[in-house]
Amino acid sequence: MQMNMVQAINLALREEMARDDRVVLLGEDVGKDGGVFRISEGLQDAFGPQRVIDTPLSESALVGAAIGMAAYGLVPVAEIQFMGFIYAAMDQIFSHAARLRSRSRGRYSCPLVVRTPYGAGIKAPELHEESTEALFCQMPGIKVVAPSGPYLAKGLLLSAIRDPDPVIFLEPTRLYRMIREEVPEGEYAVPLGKARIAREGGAVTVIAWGSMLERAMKAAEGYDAEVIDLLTLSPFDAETVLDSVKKSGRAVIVQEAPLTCGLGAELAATIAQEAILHLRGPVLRVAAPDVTVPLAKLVDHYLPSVERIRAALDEILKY
Amino acid sequence: MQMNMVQAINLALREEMARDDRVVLLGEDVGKDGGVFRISEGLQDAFGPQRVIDTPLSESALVGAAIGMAAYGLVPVAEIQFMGFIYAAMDQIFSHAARLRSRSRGRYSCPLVVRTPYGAGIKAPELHEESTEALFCQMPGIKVVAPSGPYLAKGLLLSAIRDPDPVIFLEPTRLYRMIREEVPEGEYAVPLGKARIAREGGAVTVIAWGSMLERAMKAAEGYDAEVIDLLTLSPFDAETVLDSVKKSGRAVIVQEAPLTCGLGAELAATIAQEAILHLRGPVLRVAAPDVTVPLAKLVDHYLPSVERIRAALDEILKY
Amino acid sequence: MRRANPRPPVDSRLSRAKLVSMAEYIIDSMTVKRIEVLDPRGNADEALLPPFPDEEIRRIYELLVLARAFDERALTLQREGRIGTYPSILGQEAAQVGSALAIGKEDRVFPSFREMGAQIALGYPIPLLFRYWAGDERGMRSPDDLDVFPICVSVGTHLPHAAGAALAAQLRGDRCAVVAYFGDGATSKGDFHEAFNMAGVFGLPVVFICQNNQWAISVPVERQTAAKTLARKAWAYGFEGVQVDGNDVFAVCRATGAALEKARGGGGPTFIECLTYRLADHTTADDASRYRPDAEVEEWRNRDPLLRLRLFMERKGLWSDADENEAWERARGTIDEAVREAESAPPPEPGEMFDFACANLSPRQQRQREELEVRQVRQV
Amino acid sequence: MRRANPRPPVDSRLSRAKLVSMAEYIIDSMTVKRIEVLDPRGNADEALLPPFPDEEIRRIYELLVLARAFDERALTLQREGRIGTYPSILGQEAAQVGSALAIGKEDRVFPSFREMGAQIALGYPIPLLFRYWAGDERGMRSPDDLDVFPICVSVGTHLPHAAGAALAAQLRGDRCAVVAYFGDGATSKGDFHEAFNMAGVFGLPVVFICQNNQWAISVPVERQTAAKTLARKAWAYGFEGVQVDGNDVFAVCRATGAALEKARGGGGPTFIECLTYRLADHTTADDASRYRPDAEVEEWRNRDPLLRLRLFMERKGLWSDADENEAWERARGTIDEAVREAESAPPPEPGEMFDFACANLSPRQQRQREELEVRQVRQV
Ligand SMILES: Cc1ncc(C[n+]2csc(CCOP(=O)(O)OP(=O)(O)O)c2C)c(N)n1
Ligand SMILES: Cc1ncc(C[n+]2csc(CCOP(=O)(O)OP(=O)(O)O)c2C)c(N)n1
Ligand SMILES: [Mg+2]
Ligand SMILES: [Mg+2]
Repeated sequence: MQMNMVQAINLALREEMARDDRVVLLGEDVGKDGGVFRISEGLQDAFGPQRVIDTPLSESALVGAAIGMAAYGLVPVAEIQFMGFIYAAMDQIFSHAARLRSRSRGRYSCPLVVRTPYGAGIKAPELHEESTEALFCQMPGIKVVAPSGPYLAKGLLLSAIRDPDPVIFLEPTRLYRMIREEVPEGEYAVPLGKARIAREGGAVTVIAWGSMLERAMKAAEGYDAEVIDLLTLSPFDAETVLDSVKKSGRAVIVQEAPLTCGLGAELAATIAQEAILHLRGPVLRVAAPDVTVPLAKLVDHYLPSVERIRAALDEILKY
Repeated sequence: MQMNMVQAINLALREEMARDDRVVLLGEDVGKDGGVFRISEGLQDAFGPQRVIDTPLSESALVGAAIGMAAYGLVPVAEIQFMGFIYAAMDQIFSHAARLRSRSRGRYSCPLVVRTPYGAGIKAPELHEESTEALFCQMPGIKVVAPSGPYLAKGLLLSAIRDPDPVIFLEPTRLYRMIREEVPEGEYAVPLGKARIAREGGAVTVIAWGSMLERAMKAAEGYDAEVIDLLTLSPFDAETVLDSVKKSGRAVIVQEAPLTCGLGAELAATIAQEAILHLRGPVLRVAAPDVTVPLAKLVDHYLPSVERIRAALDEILKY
Repeated sequence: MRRANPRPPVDSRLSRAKLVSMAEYIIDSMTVKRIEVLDPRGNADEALLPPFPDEEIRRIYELLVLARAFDERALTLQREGRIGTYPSILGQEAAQVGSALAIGKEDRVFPSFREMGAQIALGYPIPLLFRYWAGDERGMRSPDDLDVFPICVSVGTHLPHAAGAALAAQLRGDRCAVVAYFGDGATSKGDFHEAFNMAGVFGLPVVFICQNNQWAISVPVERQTAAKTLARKAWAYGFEGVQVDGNDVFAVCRATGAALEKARGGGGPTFIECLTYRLADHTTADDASRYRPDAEVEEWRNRDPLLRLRLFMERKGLWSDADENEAWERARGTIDEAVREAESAPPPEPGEMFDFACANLSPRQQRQREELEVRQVRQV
Repeated sequence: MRRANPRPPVDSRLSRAKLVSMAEYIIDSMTVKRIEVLDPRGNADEALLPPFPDEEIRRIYELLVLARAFDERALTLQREGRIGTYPSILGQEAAQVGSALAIGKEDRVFPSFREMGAQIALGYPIPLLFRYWAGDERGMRSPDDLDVFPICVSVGTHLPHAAGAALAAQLRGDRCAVVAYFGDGATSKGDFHEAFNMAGVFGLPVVFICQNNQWAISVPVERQTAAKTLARKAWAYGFEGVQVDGNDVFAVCRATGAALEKARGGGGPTFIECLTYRLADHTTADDASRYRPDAEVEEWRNRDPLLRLRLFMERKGLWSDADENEAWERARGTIDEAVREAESAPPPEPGEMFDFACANLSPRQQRQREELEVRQVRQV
C-alpha cells in the first residue's frame, strides 16, 4: 500500500503489538488523541488503554518507568512528543537505559524504544526542531536509528522493537507526510547497524541520514555520486562508509545538526583514521551553523540546502 | 605559592568573590562542608551563607536557579558534585543556559559557571568517573573548559567567571592532588578559546586535554612530539591545532572518553577538512573503548595509558 | 535460610493482619482554602464586594476584552497562514489578566507559552507578541522597562529560573517579587518539584500561579495527578497553596496581590491554583473534539470570565450594550494597529541568527556567519 | 498607559489591603500519622505488642546484629584498602531489616546505595556485597531467585524504575508489589516527584520507603525541605504517607507489611517515612564532625535500634548476655566467611568490561575488545 511515514510507523506499531503482547506504548497524548502527529492513531481503540498509555507530563519518569517495564517483561515503546523535550530524560537514558544490562551484569536488560519526532523545517516553536542525535550516539549501550522514508521507517522500527537493547528512534518530522511510497503489510525487518546505498556512484561518496537524505539525493542528481543512507546512526556502519569512500576517494557528509561535534564529526574522523590514504581531498561536512535552530522566519537559512550540498560536491570534485 | 589544583581553584574562587560581590557559589555540600573535594573550603566562613549556598539535592533546579540568578545580576558558580550527576541538569543547561541570550534577543544573559569534577581513575562508584565533555561541546552557546594543572585551573576559572556566557568547567579529579606547582596570588587570566603548546616538537602533534594531558606529556618523552593542551574544549582553538598539524603532518588525539563521538572526533574531522593535504598518515585517536567506565577493578584497563599513546606515536611515525 | 544469611524470620502474611494494634497518632495536618468573589452569574455578596472604583472595574473589563480580541485575531491570522501554530487563551482571560494586574513594575515575571492575557495586561507590546507567534524571535525581547522573561515552551522548565530570580532578589535585598505562570500539566514535571522545594527551603519571594485549565493537550487533570486539588501540592514544600476561582477576575487579582505582598515582605512563597478552563483546542494544530466531550466545554462556556464581570457591571449600572460595542471596537482597533505594526516590521536578516548566539562569536561561528551572508548575497 | 495596551487599572497597593472580605472556605485537608511500637528503652504497651513468636523475635535481632557486623567489617576493610569508599548503615539497621522482612519473594526491590541491611535481610549474598564495594560490578548481579535491582548511586533516579516495574506488574496482572528505598535527600529530586505522581495516577502497587536519616551528606533535612514531615509529601500525589519510628523494627516491619498488602490487593501506593538517623559519617570519604554537632549524634545513639530490641527481649526473658555474645560471634563468623569468599573470587578479566555493554557488540566494540585483550596478553 502507498503510505506516508506516519502511516508506516503506525502500521509497524500495530503489527508489533498484535504479534507480541509485551509491546506497549506510552507517552503524552499517545492514547485517545493518537499522538500529536497521529502516529498512534487508532491503537488505543485496537489494543486498549492498558497497552497504549497516556502518561502525565513527565519525560524523565516516562522514560524511567519504561526502563522498569522493560526490565520486567514488557517491550515499551515510549514517545517523547518532540526531541526538544528529551533532554529532561537524558539522565534516565544515559545513566540507566544505557547501563542496565551492564550494571546488573546481564540480570536485567532494557529492550526499550524511545521514539521521537526530530528535525527542523516544520515552522514550529522553540525546541520543536532539534536534531541532536549526536548526544545519543556517544552513549555506549544506546542505539540510534533515523529512517529516511516510509518503507525504511517501518522496517527499522520492527528491528528496533525486537532489539534486546534500548534504541532511540528518530523520526524526521519534515518527511512525515512528504514522501509516499509502497509499504508492504506484514513482516520485513531492515536490520540495525547496516547502512544503505541509496544511489550508486563512483566519484564522490555522500553520507546523509534522516531528513537530509532527501536533500542529498536531490543534490546528487547529475553527479557521479554515491549516496549512503546511514539509517542506524549508532553503531553506524563503518564498513559501508569506508568501502565507498575508498572507492570514490572523496567524501561529503550532510548533517542537519550544527557542525561542531555532530555525528558528521565521527564519520569524518573514522574516514580520516581508516581511509585517509584513499582520499583525494578534504572530508567535507555540510551542516547547520553553530547556533540554536532559529524560528520559522530564518529556519530555511539554517538548514543545509540542496545548493550548499551541490557546492560541496563541486568543491570536492576539484580534487 | 606551591599548591595543588584543589587549592588553586579554591584560591580563584576566593579572589573572585572578594573582587566582585556578584559572584556566589551554590551546590550540594559546598557550604559548611566545603564541598566533597574541599574546593570551597573556608569560603562560607569568609563570605557567609548568602554567598556560599548549600542547595537541596536537586541538580536541575540548582542549575536552573543559577540561570535565574545570572539573569538578575549575579554571577553564580554552581557545583555539580560529580559529572555523572550533571545529566539531570542537561535540560536546564541546553534548553536554557545555552539559549537565554538568544531567546531573549540579548535582553537577558547567563554569566554562569557550572563546575564539576570529572574523569576516571579515583576508584569511586558508578557515575563518579564520567568524561562526557562532548555532550556539552555540541551545544551552541555553551563554553567548555578543562584545565590540566593548578596554574591553568586558576587562570581559566577567573576567565570563566568573567565570561559573559555560560561555561562548563571540568576539573580532572585524578589530577586534583597529583600535581603541585607554583600558583601566584592575584590576577592572571588564562584566556578562553586558546590552546597551549605544552611541549614543542616537529614530527607529530599530540592533542590532549584535562587529565590526559599528563599522560600525553609522559608519552611524548623521547619523541619529537608537539603536545597541545586544548584547555578550552568549546569553542576549541582550531588555529593552534591546525598550525601544528600542518607543520608536523601527523596527528594523534588522546581522549579519555569512549572513542565514538567524543571531542576527538571533532578535532579529527576539523583536521581532515582543513589540513588534509598536509597529512602524512591517518589521524589517530587514542581513547577509551565504547563501554561504560568500569568500576575500580578494571578502570586502569579502560583509561588510555601512556603505553597506548606511545604505540600510536610509533605507528604514526611510520608514515 | 535464604542463601548464607539467616532466614528472614517473619512470615509476612502473619504480620499483615495485625496492624490495628499499633500506636498511631496524627503528627501533621494541612488544609486548602478556596477563594472566590463573583459567581458565574455575576453576583457577589455585598459584604465581599471588591472596593475598586467603578472606573477601574470598567478598565479591568476592557482589558479582558482586549485579551480576547487578541486571541480572536491570532486564530484568524493563523488560519490565514500569517502566524504559526498558536495556543488560544479563550476562557482563561480572568486568570491571566487578574493576576497580572496585581504585579508591580518592580516584579519579575516568568510566563509559559499560554499567557498572552497576562503579557497584555502587563503592558507587553502586542505587536511583539504577533511577531513572536509568526516565528520571529525578536518578539521575545521584552522592552527594557518591563521584566518579562521570554515565553517558555518547554513545560515547567522555567520554574527553577523563577526560584533563582527570587533568590537573587533575596540575596541582593531587591524589594520585588517574582511570578511564575504555568499550567496543570507542568505540575507533573520534575522542575516544578525542585523549584517549589527550593522556594520553600529558602523562603523565596515568589508566587507560583497555576492556570489549571483542566487539560494538558488531551490529558485531563484527573489523569495528570491523583491529588484532589493542585493547591495542596504546595504543602509538600512547606508553604501555602490556595485555590482561586480562575474565572473570577476579582478573586484572582486579590489573591495574587496578597501573595505578592507577602512575598515582598519576606513571608515566602505562595502557590495559587486558578481553576479555569481551556475553552478552545490546545493549539491551532489540535482538535479537542477527539478527546473531550462537548458537554463539558458547554458547561464551562457558562462560566465565561468576561460574561460574569459584564453581568456584574450591568447590574450595578456600570455597563450598557453601547459600552460593550465600544469596548470591542476599541479593542479590535488596538489589535488592528498592532497587527499592522507587526507585519510592517522588516523580516530578520539571515545573519541575525548569530546575533545573540553568544557575546562573542568564535572564529568558526564568525566564518559560518560570513559564509551565510555570502550565500545570501549570491542568491539575491 | 503602559505602551499601546490600556493601562493596568488596578493600583496594586490598594487591592493588597482588602483581602479579608473575600469568601474563603476549606476544600481539601490531609493528615499524617506516626506509627510506633517499641520505645527507645524497649518498652511497649502490652496491648500493642507484636504477636511474633519468641523465636522470630530472636531471629530478627540476629539479623540486626548481622547487618551491623557487616557494616563494622566493611569499615575495617575500607581502612585496610580492601574495599573502596563505603557508606555506613550504622543506626539504620531496623529501618532496613524491618522493612525488608515484610517483603515477599515475589516482590521487586529497588535499593539505593545505603541499603545493605535490607539486602542482607532479603538474602542477597553477602560476598557479592563485598565484591561490589571493592569495585567489582559482578557484585551487582542479583541471584536469579531474588529480585533486587542493582544499587543505585545516582540519588532518586531509580524511583521511576520502581514505578515502571509496578506498572508492568499491574498490566500483566502479576500479584506482587514493588519496594523502592531512598534517603531524605532523594525527596528533593525531580525523579522522586515524577515517579510518585505516576504511582498516584495509575494507583500502582508500589511502596516507597524513605530512610529519613536526617542528613544528606552535610545537609540536614530541615535544609532539604521546609515540609514539617516527609510523609506529607505523598498527599501531593493523592496517596497516603505515614511516618514510622525508623529505629523500631516492629513498627517498620508491620507498616511495610500493611503497605505491601494494600499494594498487592490493588489499593495503590503508600509512602513510608522511616525517621531514623545516620550515626556514622556519610561515607568513609566524609568527616561529619565538620558539619554536625556531637551532641545530636549522642542523642541518637541512645535510640539505637539494636539496643531497644535487646532491652525488650531481656525484659521478656528472651535474651541473655550469653545470647548476645553468641549472636555476635555467629554474625562475625558469617561475615568472615563472606569476606573470604569475596576475596577469593578471581578478579575480572579486562575484556569483561565489554561483556554486558550490549547484547551484541558492534564491530567497533568487537575490535576494541580484541585490541584490549591483545594488549593484555602482551603485558603479561
Ligand atoms: C517538557 C515538555 N513536554 C511536552 C511538551 C508538549 N506540550 C506542549 S503544551 C503541553 C501540555 C501542557 O499542559 P499544561 O501545562 O496544562 O498547559 P496548557 O497547555 O493547558 O496551557 C504539552 C504536553 C512541551 N511543550 N514541553
Ligand atoms: C543525583 C545525585 N546527586 C548527588 C550525589 C552525591 N551524593 C551521594 S549521597 C548524597 C546524599 C544523599 O542523601 P540521602 O538521599 O539522604 O541518602 P543518605 O546518604 O542519607 O543515605 C549525595 C549528595 C549523588 N549520588 N546523586
Ligand atoms: Mg492545562
Ligand atoms: Mg539521608
